[in-house]
Amino acid sequence: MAYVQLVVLFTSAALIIIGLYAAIFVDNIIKKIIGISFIEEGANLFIVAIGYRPGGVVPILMPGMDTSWFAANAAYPLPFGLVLTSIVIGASTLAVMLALVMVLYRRYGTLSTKVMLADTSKQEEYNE
Amino acid sequence: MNELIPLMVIVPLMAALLISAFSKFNKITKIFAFVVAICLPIIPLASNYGLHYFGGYAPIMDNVTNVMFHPAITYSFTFLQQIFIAMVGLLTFLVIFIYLNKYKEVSGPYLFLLFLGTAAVTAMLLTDDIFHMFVFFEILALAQVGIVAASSIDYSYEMALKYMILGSIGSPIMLLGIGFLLALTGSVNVTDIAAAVHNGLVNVTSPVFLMSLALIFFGWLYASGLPPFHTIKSGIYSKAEPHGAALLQSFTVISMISIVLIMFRIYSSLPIFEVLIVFFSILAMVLGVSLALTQTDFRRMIGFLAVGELGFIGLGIGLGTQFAITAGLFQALNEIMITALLFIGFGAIVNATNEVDTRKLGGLLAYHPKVGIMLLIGGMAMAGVPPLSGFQSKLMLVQASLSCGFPELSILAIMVSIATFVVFIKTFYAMFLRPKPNDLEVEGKEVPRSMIFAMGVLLIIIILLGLFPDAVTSGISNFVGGIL
Amino acid sequence: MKLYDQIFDVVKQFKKLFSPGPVTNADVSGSITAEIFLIVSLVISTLLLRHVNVLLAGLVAFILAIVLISNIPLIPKFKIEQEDSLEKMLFYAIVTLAILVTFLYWGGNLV
Amino acid sequence: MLEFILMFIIIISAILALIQKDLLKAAILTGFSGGAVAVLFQILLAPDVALTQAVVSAVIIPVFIALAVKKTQREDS
Repeated sequence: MAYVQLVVLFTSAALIIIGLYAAIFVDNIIKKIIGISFIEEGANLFIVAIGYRPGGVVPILMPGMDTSWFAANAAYPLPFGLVLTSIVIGASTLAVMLALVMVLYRRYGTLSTKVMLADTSKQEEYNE
Repeated sequence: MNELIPLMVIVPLMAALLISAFSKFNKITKIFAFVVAICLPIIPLASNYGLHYFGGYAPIMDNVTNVMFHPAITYSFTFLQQIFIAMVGLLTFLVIFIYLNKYKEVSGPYLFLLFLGTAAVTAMLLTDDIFHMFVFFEILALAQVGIVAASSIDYSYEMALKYMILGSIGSPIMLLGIGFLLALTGSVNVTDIAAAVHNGLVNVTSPVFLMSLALIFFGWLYASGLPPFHTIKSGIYSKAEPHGAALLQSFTVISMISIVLIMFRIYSSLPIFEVLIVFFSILAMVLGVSLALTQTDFRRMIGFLAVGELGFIGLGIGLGTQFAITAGLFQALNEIMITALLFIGFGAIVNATNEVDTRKLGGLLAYHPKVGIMLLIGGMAMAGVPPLSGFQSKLMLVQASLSCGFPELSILAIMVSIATFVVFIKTFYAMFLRPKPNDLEVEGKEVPRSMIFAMGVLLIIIILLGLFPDAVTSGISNFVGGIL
Repeated sequence: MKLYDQIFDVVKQFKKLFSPGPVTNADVSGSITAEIFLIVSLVISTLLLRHVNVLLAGLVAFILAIVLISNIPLIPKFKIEQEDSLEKMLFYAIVTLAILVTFLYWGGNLV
Repeated sequence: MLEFILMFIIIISAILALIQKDLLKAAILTGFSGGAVAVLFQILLAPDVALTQAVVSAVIIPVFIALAVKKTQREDS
């Protein structure tokens, strides 16, 4: 395993752990959502690192390239294709979450999770 | 005709897009949605069994190792897929029928979400590609959030946001697990991965393989609402509109079985896999039913009951024999219908009384006798009273666990059934039989005809399946024999 | 007499569980059913440990039964832990994830 | 060498985004982290993914968060 891959794997692990930490311990809902987007980013980074080939080339077949040389040296493109989908899904999920937060802020007047997303039976007392 | 296989996903998907684009033409949208909804259960019944390769890339045989590779996204359509897709199609039809009858002005986005969810679960059932399944799993989560947020019940936005935040932890974790599998095998096709595992190309005792099991398993827990996600699942059921909740629980059941079948094909050689499934199923049954006993909001109560019933499906699959898996899948089929019946029926009561607290209800049998009788039969089917369909599947499960040498599980399953019965009878008494409280107004409010029609259709299927279970179980048993 | 008093206290505590609002006898009896169901089913499911070791199963079942019965009422405590506030749900979800990963990574081959 | 620098940028900006009192700064720091991930994708021989990530994660997501902050409140109380 190349050391580039090791560095990337360490980064992705750190991002996932930061995200999980934010999910439990951060109270502000927008920061919580930012933290959760780091989990998604870490997972993407991990999957891209799978396809990497040390000393390889970009998996795009240019005119004039020898096909067998290309097959032996190109990186593995399947994970890249998967990550493309996953990035877009992550962005759309984040947008929907932020939209819901904006609606709920109008009702509660605060961004604290303890107030905004408390138990359903306790929500009546917080509601303005 | 094998060309119909991709149409099962394409038709609801295209219908969803067209309806949301042209939703200002109210009349045309209504007719179009109705026609598409009728087509949904018919397409799988008219289609032949077989495989469909997208793009026409047929499998390649590697001459050196004699292993097949699947370069295309593959849809496989067998009896199991047929029966479940037809059932979801029927349920979607009934839900859309209720919706179209209830509102004069239809909302395009809501119909869009309903069709999108149906397309997503259909694709999850059909697909043989683990990443394709993940993509539709995410789309399904978005559709579920939309259905919850679109309801007019108090605090539905809060519940939708909670579900979404939990989901955006659950699904990247599952993606990570898929990444581990991809790193080990270099493929996302389930058949290829299973072949690599069974041919010994992958070391099944390596920590990476076990890690991928842990991560995908966590994603499965989120998808199916087993503990620790039972509270949020019951919450979203109680905050959606009743017909929406009926569809949501079918989405949950189907995503649960489609993911667990894929996991079973890959990880069945690991003994810990079955231990984990049985452990979480027991937890779901115990927590779900004991929390349902203490609820006073009856929608929340059915939500917890639905989660408790999911434990039976997991139990059947966790036992791992052919008979047990057949019983679990049959239980899944029954649960889709029975829980949908209960959600629609209790939703009719909410419609007629605007009250969800069982303590403030009573004496409704005199006003809504049809709904009451149908709900009673549905609840009995859920608790496993003969000769209804719930009884057949639960009997099979009890027999299966006895023949596997786990009599404790049989006792537990019977106890959970009895507790379900207690929950149901308690609620039925409080709502229908006890004298009517003075401040409850029920005069002059009718239950919509479409709801009674939908309940009738579901009830007929429940009774027929209870009388002739072999019509379904023999086909499911063949399918299970194929994947074992 | 001590156990009887304890059970009597349980019924009183269930009243608080349903506040605000009236408490009907059906609700309280449902909660007592849930209480008994919870204890019995947890004890029965620990018997599954006999496939690992018979002595262990007996010991765990015995200890669990004593702990659960001496701690009644369990249902109010259970309900507080199972409420649907985001913090509690996230906490349990991530704890489950941590336990799953740890258990499978180091102990997945022991079963 | 570049990947080490990028690793530090990603991790430190992620941590800084979470301890920031001003939510607008947190949004910008998220963009920093996303942009650095995009460069890392380029190093990992995935230029198409890097392009998408640069657009989505370094521009769109910070803008979304900034919009949400503008509609709600700026301080993390």
